[in-house]
Amino acid sequence: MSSTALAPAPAGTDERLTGVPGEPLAHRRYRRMRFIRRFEETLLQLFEEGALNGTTHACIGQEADAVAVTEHLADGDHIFSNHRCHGHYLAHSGDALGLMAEIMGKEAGVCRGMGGSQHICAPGFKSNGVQGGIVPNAAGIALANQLDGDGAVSVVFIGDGTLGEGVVYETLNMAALWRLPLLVVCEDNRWAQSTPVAANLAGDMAARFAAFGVPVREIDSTDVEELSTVAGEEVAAVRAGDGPRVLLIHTYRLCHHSKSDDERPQDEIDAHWLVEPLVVHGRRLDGADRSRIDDEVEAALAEVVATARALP
Amino acid sequence: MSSTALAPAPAGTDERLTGVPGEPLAHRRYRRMRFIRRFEETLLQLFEEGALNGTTHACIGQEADAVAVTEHLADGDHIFSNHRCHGHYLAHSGDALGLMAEIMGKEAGVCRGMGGSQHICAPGFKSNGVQGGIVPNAAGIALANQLDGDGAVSVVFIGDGTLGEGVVYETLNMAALWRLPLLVVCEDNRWAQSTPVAANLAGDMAARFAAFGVPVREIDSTDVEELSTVAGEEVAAVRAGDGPRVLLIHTYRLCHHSKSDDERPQDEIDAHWLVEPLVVHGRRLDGADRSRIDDEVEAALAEVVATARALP
Amino acid sequence: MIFAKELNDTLRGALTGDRRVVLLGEDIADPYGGAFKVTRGLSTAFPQRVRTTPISEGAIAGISAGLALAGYRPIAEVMFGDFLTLMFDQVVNHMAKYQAMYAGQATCPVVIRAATGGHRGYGPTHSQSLEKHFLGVPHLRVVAASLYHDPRTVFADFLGRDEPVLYVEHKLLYPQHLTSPVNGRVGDLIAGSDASPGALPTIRLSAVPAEDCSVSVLAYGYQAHLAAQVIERLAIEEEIFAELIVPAQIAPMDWAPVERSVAVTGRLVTVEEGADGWSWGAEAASVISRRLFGRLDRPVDVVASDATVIPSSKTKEAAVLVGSARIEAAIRAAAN
Amino acid sequence: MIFAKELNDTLRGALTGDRRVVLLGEDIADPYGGAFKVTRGLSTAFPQRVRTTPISEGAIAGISAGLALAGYRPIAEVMFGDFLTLMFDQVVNHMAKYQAMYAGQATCPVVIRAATGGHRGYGPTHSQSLEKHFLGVPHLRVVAASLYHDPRTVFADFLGRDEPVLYVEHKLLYPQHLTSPVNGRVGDLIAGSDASPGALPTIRLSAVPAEDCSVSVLAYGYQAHLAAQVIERLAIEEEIFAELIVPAQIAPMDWAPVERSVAVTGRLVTVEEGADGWSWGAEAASVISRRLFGRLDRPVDVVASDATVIPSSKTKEAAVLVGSARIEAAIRAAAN
Ligand SMILES: Cc1ncc(C[n+]2csc(CCOP(=O)(O)OP(=O)(O)O)c2C)c(N)n1
Ligand SMILES: Cc1ncc(C[n+]2csc(CCOP(=O)(O)OP(=O)(O)O)c2C)c(N)n1
Ligand SMILES: [Mg+2]
Ligand SMILES: [Mg+2]
Repeated sequence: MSSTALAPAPAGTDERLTGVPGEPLAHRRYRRMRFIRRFEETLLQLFEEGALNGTTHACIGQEADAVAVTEHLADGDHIFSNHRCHGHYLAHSGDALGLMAEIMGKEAGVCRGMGGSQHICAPGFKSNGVQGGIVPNAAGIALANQLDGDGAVSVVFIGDGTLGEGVVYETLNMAALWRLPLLVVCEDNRWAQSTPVAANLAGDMAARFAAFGVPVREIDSTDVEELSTVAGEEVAAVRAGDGPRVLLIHTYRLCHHSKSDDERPQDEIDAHWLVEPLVVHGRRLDGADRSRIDDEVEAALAEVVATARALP
Repeated sequence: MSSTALAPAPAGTDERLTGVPGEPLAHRRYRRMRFIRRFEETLLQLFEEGALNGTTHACIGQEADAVAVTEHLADGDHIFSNHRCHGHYLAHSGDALGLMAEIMGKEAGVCRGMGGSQHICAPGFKSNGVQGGIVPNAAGIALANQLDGDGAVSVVFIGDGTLGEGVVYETLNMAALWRLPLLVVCEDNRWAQSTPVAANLAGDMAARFAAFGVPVREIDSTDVEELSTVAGEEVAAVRAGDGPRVLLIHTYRLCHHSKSDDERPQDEIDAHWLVEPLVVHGRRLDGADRSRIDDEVEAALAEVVATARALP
Repeated sequence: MIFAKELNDTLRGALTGDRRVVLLGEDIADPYGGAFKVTRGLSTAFPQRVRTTPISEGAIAGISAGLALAGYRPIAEVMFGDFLTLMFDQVVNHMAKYQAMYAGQATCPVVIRAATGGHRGYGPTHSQSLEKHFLGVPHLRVVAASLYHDPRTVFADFLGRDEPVLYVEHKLLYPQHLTSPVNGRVGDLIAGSDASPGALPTIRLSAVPAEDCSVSVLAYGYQAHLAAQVIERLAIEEEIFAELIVPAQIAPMDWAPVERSVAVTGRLVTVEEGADGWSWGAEAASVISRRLFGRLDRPVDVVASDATVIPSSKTKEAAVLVGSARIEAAIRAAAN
Repeated sequence: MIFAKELNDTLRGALTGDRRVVLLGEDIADPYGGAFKVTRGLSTAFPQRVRTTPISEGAIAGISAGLALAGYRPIAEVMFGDFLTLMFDQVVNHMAKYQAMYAGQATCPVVIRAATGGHRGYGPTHSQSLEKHFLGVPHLRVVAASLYHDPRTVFADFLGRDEPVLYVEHKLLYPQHLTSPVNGRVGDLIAGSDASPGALPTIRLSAVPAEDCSVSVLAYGYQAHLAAQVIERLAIEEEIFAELIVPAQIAPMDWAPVERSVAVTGRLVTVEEGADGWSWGAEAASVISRRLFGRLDRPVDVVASDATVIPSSKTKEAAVLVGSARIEAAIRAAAN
């Protein structure tokens, strides 16, 4: 574990969501994933109630990626995320109220309601809803880190479908040529909106990165512990100045793409519910701890929703 | 050799440039390469004299690629070329007068003076001066071929530097997914304008194509015979309907990038003059044949220039 | 039928009637049938010619251009018009150039369909009306979907001609009903149709005969629909009579119907959802101020959205984008 | 010094004075120093901060945006302005959006330098003035190089503010000498300078005092240089007196100096090399026709190039692009 793994959550966040001081790491990880899961489910429910407008992309099933990667980031590092950014943001900042208020379009939202679900900005974090373009943006931040010589890393999250965008390859090339401290986390959740990987992607996913001189670490897992180990090694390697790297995580999205659009085979979805991150990691906790944490998260989130709703 | 290799040149072209009936294939190839070489040198001279305006990119040193690939193309096939398109066009059509008149801005030019040196159109041939964008255009033509089911192939010529453009990868992916009859001929002449491959390209050139599921045939040669054999196999494979392929030719540009810009090491250039296509293949002809062909090309080209100059 | 279904039917007709028609776009295949369901059922009926693509806007446009050069009639869908930016090079430097640059030896009749516009809280990168940046690209036609133009007529025009076209479909039109003029009327409004020969019709709508109108309003797409509602209300409630002019093709423009209307009213308000500044209406103001110099009662008023990012928040978004209130205020001011 | 060298010197000064300045672009490194030699010597002096790039316009823009978000001051060179098309997404959906979309929590002050314009026979894809498509992008400034604006002042402004900027440099300016006003004159012309507080100056040039001019001419870049020559000639040979207004920033525009000039002359001709239709001058015509409604002697005349592909052939190119002859004809017509 890197020393940052247990860094305290930013001030103003709720320990019931981000981690209670002194609790075992396994508890903390479960809590954070549970937090993200319930945040997303709550959002979807609020949408159904008509309490929210616009659209949203939940990361249900992918919570472990966010928690595992952000554990290894430190002050000065930067995350660039995409349309499916809530988990990344919450794992990074713990700021449930800021994000909820943002999605509700409130003035107290992280971007005062300007950005909404997919255009978030906070210290060390940004997201944008245009596929691909964030990758060179993250590389630019990595170039700034390199020029500053401060050992900071720039992390960008993309999906499998985003491998369709040419600018991703332009950037891999330049990042490799210039040995930029950039970590690309590719969350291959097997689908891009309605399109399965096989219809979107020819050749070999990992080979694509390697061909541009960017080493790839590939892992097929929803286990936050496994993922954290690998992510820690990748972040450390990037931080050491050896140039860009890719962490390619094969995972699965359990919810629909945005609000109600899902035409995937039900049995495929069902099978993945059996190995989703909370199930896999939850086994490591005893039942009482799990329910206690679940309850704490629930209570904290209920307060967040109530507070956010009451905001002007 | 495919049966098209000795297809007669289009009507209206000069046999002294494109091939005299009955002459051995080795003579014909020498003649065609000599034609392209002298056409380019003549152009550069005309520029120096101030007889031409605009700019031009000569393909001196790369003539064998054009001659080798076009030998295997038939009616219905299509070539898309780039800024350095004269050799491809002349090998394809033999139309020295049309191209010369075009570059001179005359009404009798292939595009009536609209396109100039890098924007050429004639049956089965097109070029455009924006790096990269011609690759999807050629893939679209390949898709048309596929839908027509006529066994025609679409060939696109790009340079090593153009591997910087993202749309190239977007297209490789789609061409591979859809198994389009597309042959990408990548002429790696080691430089892109003033930039050596090493400063432009990370990772491995051939691996880039393979990673997108596109088989690559790699050859480091300026020998038109060797190139023709390989090109013939690649065109045949594409024509057979097995999807896109890449012919990656490592070669060298002997002239400056456009008109007078060359800052490359002189010894590097000198070394390549020793193995340029005319030298390599010329050895196969006896001296008398060579001089005869040289003289015929010279005379024919002189007529072309005189005719073109006199055009309105 | 709602407009999305009319469009679907139009595309089905085009695929059926013309084997050169090919549809490309992200997530357009069944069962999904496109983000706005416009292509639903089509990939099942025409699996070879309706192809879902990777997320590669540049190559979608570029492959479409190649198909068109080879004699096909590609129709490419852009999931959100905001991503037309990624096609800009192919539009400007490839498809719009080929015919003239090759001295007429090739044509490149690509149709790009883009779902545009805001008012849905989709935020800064999924709500824009970026078509103004494509106006004045030489040899590119820009056409806007409207409830007054049957898409069958519009697509027949596209397929019958050789130029590339950008066709913008405001998202809020999809669930609306097509209301092409019938017997000289659209609902309670009098409807006229002007067309220069060979051009798509320009629809004129007014509550009273055109001669009795005191303001001309030029609008397209969803904003035309809003303007028609405002005009109807103002006629009934306030006896303010305006004539609405709705072109299908917004660039290049056939100015004649606009000029004829403004020659009568002396007042022109243009309405568009795109951001203010170098917008569609600016050219209208430039042209009409010139053509009717000295004959206008007041300056042309260009109504466009605030020149800023479109917020996600519903209230903030409404404050930035043109909507009925701004249209009404502009018409009232013009009628004074 | 010729303009290319003045620019080179400006960039060197920026790199020296501000460690946040980073230059990116294709073939900009020594010994080549850029296609137009503007960056010659700079990569030798600042190897870490002057980086030649692969041929990847999208990523060049995108990496620049990231640098800017991180507090740097990237200056990206586009070898030919024609390829700005490939940066369009990064400009519109990334750099111009970030500050407002993030509610001011970030800024993205990228400077994009692009070599634009024709008259050199480079043909359809290497001769365009595509800046009109970037006008009216919310939160993007577009600034044009001119011989009357010292690039040092212009870049000081860029580096002192937080917005992204597109800076267009017409190729034909590179070999010309900078002629910033000195003691109220540029050569034989009287020169004035107007600037709203904090804005880049707008230069006014005329052969006689502004009060005695009968036509206002609004132009930028190389066309402003041509217009100045025409105005000087017309003054001497024909006693036609026009006032030339040359802004540095062409979008958003400070219209005040234009309005002031036209309030005197009652006549405005705008001149630009870009293609006609939804061009820079259209917005000028729209705004000035509104602001000076009823006070113009004639309609605003928008002079722009033919809305077609720019031919390679020298004679054909000259027939398509605006040049001195068209400028002269327009000023004569306006003065009548
Ligand atoms: C440039 C661009 N094109 C299209 C879209 C529409 N879109 C949003 S998400 C998405 C699918 C993305 O798939 P993937 O990258 O696999 O991420 P996932 O949604 O699976 O997390 C698409 C096509 C977009 N946002 N940006
Ligand atoms: C999109 C685009 N960017 C930049 C250029 C300018 N340019 C013309 S040729 C060239 C170098 C191309 O190198 P390569 O692909 O290796 O081809 P070569 O010139 O070596 O044949 C460049 C940068 C261009 N034409 N198009
Ligand atoms: Mg995915
Ligand atoms: Mg090369």
